[in-house]
Amino acid sequence: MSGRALLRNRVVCGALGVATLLLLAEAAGRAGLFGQDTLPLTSTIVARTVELAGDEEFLTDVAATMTAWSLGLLLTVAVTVPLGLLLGSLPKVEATVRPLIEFLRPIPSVALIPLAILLFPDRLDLKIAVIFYASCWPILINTMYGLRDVDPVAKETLRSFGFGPLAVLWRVSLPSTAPFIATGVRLAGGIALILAVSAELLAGGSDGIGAYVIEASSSPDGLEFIIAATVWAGILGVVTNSLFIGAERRLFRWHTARAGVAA
Amino acid sequence: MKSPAHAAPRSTPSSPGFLTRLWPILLVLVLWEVVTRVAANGFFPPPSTIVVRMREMWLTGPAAHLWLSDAALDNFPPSLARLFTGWILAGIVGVVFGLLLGRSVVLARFVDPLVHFGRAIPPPMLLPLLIPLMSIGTPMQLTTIVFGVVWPVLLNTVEGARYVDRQHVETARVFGFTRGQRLWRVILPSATPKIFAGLRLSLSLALILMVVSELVGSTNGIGFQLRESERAFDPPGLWGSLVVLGLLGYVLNLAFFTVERRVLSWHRAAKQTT
Amino acid sequence: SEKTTSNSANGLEKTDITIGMLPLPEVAPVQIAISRGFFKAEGLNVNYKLIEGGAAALPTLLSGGFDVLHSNYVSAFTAASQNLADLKVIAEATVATPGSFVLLTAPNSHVTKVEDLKGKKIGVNTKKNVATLSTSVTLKVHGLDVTRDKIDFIEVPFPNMWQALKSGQVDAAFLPEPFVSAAAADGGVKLADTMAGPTDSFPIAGYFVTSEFASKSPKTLAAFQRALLKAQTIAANDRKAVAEAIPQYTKINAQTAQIMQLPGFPITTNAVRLQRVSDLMLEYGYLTKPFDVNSLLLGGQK
Amino acid sequence: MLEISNLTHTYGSGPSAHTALGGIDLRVAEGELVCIVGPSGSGKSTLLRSIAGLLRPTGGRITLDGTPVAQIPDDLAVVFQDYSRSLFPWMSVADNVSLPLRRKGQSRKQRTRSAAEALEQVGLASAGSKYPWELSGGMQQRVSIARALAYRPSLLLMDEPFGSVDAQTREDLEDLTLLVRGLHNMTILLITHDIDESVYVGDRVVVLSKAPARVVGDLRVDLPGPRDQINTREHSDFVRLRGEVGRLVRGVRPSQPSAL
Amino acid sequence: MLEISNLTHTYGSGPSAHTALGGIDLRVAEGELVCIVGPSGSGKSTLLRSIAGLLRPTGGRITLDGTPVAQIPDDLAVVFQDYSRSLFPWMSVADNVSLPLRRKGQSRKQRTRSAAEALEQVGLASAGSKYPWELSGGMQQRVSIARALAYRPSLLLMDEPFGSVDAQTREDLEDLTLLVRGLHNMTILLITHDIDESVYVGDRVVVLSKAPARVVGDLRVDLPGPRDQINTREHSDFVRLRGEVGRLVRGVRPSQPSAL
Ligand SMILES: Nc1ncnc2c1ncn2[C@@H]1O[C@H](COP(=O)(O)OP(=O)(O)OP(=O)(O)O)[C@@H](O)[C@H]1O
Ligand SMILES: Nc1ncnc2c1ncn2[C@@H]1O[C@H](COP(=O)(O)OP(=O)(O)OP(=O)(O)O)[C@@H](O)[C@H]1O
Ligand SMILES: [Mg+2]
Ligand SMILES: [Mg+2]
Repeated sequence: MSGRALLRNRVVCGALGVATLLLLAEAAGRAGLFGQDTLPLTSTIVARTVELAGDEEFLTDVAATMTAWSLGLLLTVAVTVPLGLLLGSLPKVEATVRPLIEFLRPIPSVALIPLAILLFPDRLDLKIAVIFYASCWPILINTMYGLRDVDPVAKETLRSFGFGPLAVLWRVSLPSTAPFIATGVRLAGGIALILAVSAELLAGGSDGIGAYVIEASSSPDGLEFIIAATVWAGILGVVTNSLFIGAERRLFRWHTARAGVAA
Repeated sequence: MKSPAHAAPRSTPSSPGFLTRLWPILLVLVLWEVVTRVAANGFFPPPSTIVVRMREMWLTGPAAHLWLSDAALDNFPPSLARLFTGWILAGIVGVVFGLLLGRSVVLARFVDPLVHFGRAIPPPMLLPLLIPLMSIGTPMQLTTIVFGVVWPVLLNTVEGARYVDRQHVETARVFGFTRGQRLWRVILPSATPKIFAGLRLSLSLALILMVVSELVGSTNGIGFQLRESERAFDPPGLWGSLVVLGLLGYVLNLAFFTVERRVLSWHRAAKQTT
Repeated sequence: SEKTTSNSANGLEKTDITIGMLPLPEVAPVQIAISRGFFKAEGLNVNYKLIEGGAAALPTLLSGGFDVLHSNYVSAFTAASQNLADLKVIAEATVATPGSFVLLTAPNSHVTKVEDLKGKKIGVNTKKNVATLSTSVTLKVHGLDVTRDKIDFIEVPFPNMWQALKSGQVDAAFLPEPFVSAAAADGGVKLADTMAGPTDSFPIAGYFVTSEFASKSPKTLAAFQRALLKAQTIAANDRKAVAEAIPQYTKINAQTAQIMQLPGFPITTNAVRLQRVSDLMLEYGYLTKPFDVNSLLLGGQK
Repeated sequence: MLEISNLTHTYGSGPSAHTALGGIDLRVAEGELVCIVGPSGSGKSTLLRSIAGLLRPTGGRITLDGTPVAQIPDDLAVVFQDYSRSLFPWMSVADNVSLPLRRKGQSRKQRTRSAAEALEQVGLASAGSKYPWELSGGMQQRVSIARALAYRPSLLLMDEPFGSVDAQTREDLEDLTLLVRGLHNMTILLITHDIDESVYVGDRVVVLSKAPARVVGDLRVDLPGPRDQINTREHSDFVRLRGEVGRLVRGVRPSQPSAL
Repeated sequence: MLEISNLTHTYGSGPSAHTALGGIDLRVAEGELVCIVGPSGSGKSTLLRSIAGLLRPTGGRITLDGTPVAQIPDDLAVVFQDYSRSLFPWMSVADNVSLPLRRKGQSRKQRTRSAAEALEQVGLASAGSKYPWELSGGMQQRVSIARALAYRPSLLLMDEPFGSVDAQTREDLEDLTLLVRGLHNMTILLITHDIDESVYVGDRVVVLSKAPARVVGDLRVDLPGPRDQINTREHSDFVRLRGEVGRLVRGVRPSQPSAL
């Protein structure tokens, strides 16, 4: 492969980026830049991270977290996208419920977890509930903002052919907003992962990466394991994100083609 | 960016329509009161109890302090300072890097995995990394906030900067706009609607992260108080903090909304169908 | 834990029991009882779930997610005294032994005696629990008062505490075993044993159920208590058994488990001892009115 | 029958207000093809959008077959001046054309056939599977014409529909419009800047003044027989009418008595 | 001096590939105004975009004053066919026109004046403070012409620049283009569908074939003196040339020897 071809390969480039960061962190660690040698060396963490990949107990935990993640995100998308479309296309309704939305949005889901436990004794339900609560906002907001961006001429075209508001919504507003909704879903995906782990961590008594961290925190040398588990949370984030990106690229070719992507 | 003077907002927060729009909140309050009274669960106190507790906690001070109690004066200002500093920092970082990544495909290829890696790390789990790197207190809290809220701005800015109408980009190139002009005059304005969506999301997130950052290793703040109420098994106090967060979020969003309407008035008018 | 077989062999109301517990050495008897089949022998199928803190896990007990909860007394008494939770203590988990909960400083700290802590920051894992209470007591013994002398408690998770100490972000830290041994091995300096004087042999944590559970499933409860007591007795007398059990439910390695200072495993539930906790809580403002621990005891007044 | 009386429209309010329509009166009989010409920025598109119900005019009345136009009239098609933005980039060209036919209750097969036919008529037989952004400007314009014609509306509004195609194609499209109109008895309003075209295609030519627009001329085009690009354009009446329209547009003869 | 030799361009690849340019050869001298006519979808805009450096053609060479065009040439202005999307909706019309002038190192005052002057020249003196979306189609098109003319580029590319304005305005804009060209010695390539216009405005008319586009005609327009809408158009040479271009476009006389 020539240098140019290498530059065009996202995987190679991404790996190079990660490797650079790791090397820098290792060097900084060895040089003692991270204060009183309190932080495990990058190489130690990498070793732990690799070790975890073969740890059956941990893999079960990952599976538990990802189950909650996918169910939670699915529910969020299924409920929020239609809701966002509704609110975005009915300004009066939106104005009515906006105070409520704006009031609920900043209430930290982390603080709600102890209360949510009382309502959702089952851990999976609990995780799905807090995921929903936290990750519906990016989808909702992006859907509503995206709807405002729809070309009015496109909407008028369909209206003039006698299509009703619903058809316009379905055939023009939704497809033309879709790329932006997808960004919202991608954001929500990250948040959902965070909430799944946080719920496991704070509510305890569960399976998942968060539960693994609780166990690791029982030991003075648990820190390495905690960081390694955190790294895995990040890796899962990268993997899920690239799945989303792949899907978006396939679905929204028209979007890329019409835009002047990078000068 | 200039905003057209004649495209004034249709209804400002002070217009009478604003008050009438608050009825859903009243409705919810009444429902809440009824349901909690019927359920009679100590963890879910009725709003009336919460209000009394809130008064007791925060509004028992002297008139000279606007009746704010010491607890309020000790906890609210530092929280707000953290919130705004964190949000503004995150906004700047998000927009700057978003524009960079949005316009440079090669750079984006290198950094993408790192960005999404960072995005997936739960901010509470950052702690073990942050404690040795910086001192507990404001620097760590700011880092937590910035780290937690930068992503919506970053991702939306990338999106907005990457997908600028081809015709606009080509026009700018043909007329020999300098890099700076292209960025400042074309890409940024055309991305603003999306950037604003990101900023709006991150404003509420900043409030949340402010709380998260105050849960551990802090000595004051709304999150600190929330944690204290939680530890002391004081549900009305806990709910009081939640209500304050909600109110704060509501007010902040209102202010943000007003600014946004001004900045984006071109957008609204240009995309209006009659 | 949903499955209830009311007509099983021993007439147990419920055979599947879930216990929520912290991954601490003091719950080793639960692991012992499971490994050695004590619960099985009583017809019980016991599962444990690890929790992060007693306060945060209490709602799960109340909502039925757990049948039994391992919690520190300070948190449980606070909740019970406010009528937020109707609880019963079914067994004591641990009482403090000398050296198991220690105030620690970094190697070259300016703080060399407790008196130096005036205006300083002390790291604890959770506020308003046994850590802050016993530290306050210790401070008072040395003539300091938390409020008057502007001493701040700061929440830092145990695994991060040593980092926080070394980087000077807290001036002293409240640490339990095995964190004390690990820190000491790395040069940590013991400032004071928090479990001395007024807090000598201080009860730390117990096993709780809801009153509702206690009244509905008395036989199950009795069976559980019998099995646990058996394990508790072994733990109290056989250090090796405990050291073997610990690595099975924590990330503490076998080596550490063998050398660490073990907590005390009481085999009776002592109301007088528990009332001491309640009284100290009142004295230090954790409770607003006196709280009688008898209401928490099985068969005690409600 | 389309009746417009004293239609006025003002954009905005206050000092920046702009009156686009200054009182338009117009009657269009069923099956008639009326061409509208007038200076750029006079208010032609505004008029069209009012008739289409896309814009609520600030004054006056529009009735269609006796009922006032408040909503978008049924069985209407519009070719927008901004054709490129009126095509949906996420659909193929064929889908763009066949989408409105769903409203006509046509089966999928019928729709595909109608779309293919219409695309062929505008000379885009092979472009059906492409996306709008893969087409040239003129091709996009033709797609939007094909979409409107395939729909066979009873009222067709066209805003400079042939502005981006070459002379030859333009003539073909003019003839196509006449043909389809004849077959399906549509009422057509066509805005154009080409005076020859307005006379060639129209049954009537309506000339609007500068903003605020008023009708300054309304000429009946009485050309014989089926129109034909070569013979009609050489007809003496054609030459006369075209001169007349030209003079009206140029404002050589300002507001005529026929205006009101 | 602009030289294009054997320029080819194919969109896409594989079975759906489409060859738009099939080997174009063209030379344009400095200060010349060349009109390009050709059927819709032939590849005119593709050619223009290649010259502007916005598109990397798949084959052939374009040189400007001897140096190959790889980047966007300096001192270039383009009037895009899709004018409405080439104006920035977040800026007032005056700002849209004056923004490119920053590059010319003009002071703010100068820029404001140049923009106002150019807007006046295209008949939009009073529209400066409006936003593009408040203008009619023809007005938007004129804004984009004003922007290009105010810029005074040495190379000006115009893609159907007068397609959306009325006959009168169109003539005015044609004359304006000729005037500005004369004053500032620009080289202009102008794509048009109006054959009369191509002959009236151009020093040369280049006719392209259907896709894949080739040059099928290249006529020098030798009309006397300063051109004038009435006299020039009545000149016998004008009538002859216009007929000739017309025949070429209609393909009556297929590929001429002059083609290569
Ligand atoms: N982005 C693209 N992808 C694929 N094909 C394209 C693309 N752009 C143009 N084409 C094709 O290239 C051919 C020439 O297009 P071009 O826009 O150059 O035509 P044109 O001569 O400008 O036509 P018009 O007069 O209609 O504007 C057309 O057949 C068109 O379908
Ligand atoms: N959304 C709007 N807001 C404000 N003014 C507008 C708006 N749309 C159109 N106008 C104004 O109304 C007048 C008429 O516009 P219209 O689009 O109807 O003209 P037109 O006759 O179609 O012109 P053209 O032939 O150039 O398309 C113009 O002066 C224009 O500036
Ligand atoms: Mg118009
Ligand atoms: Mg073109």
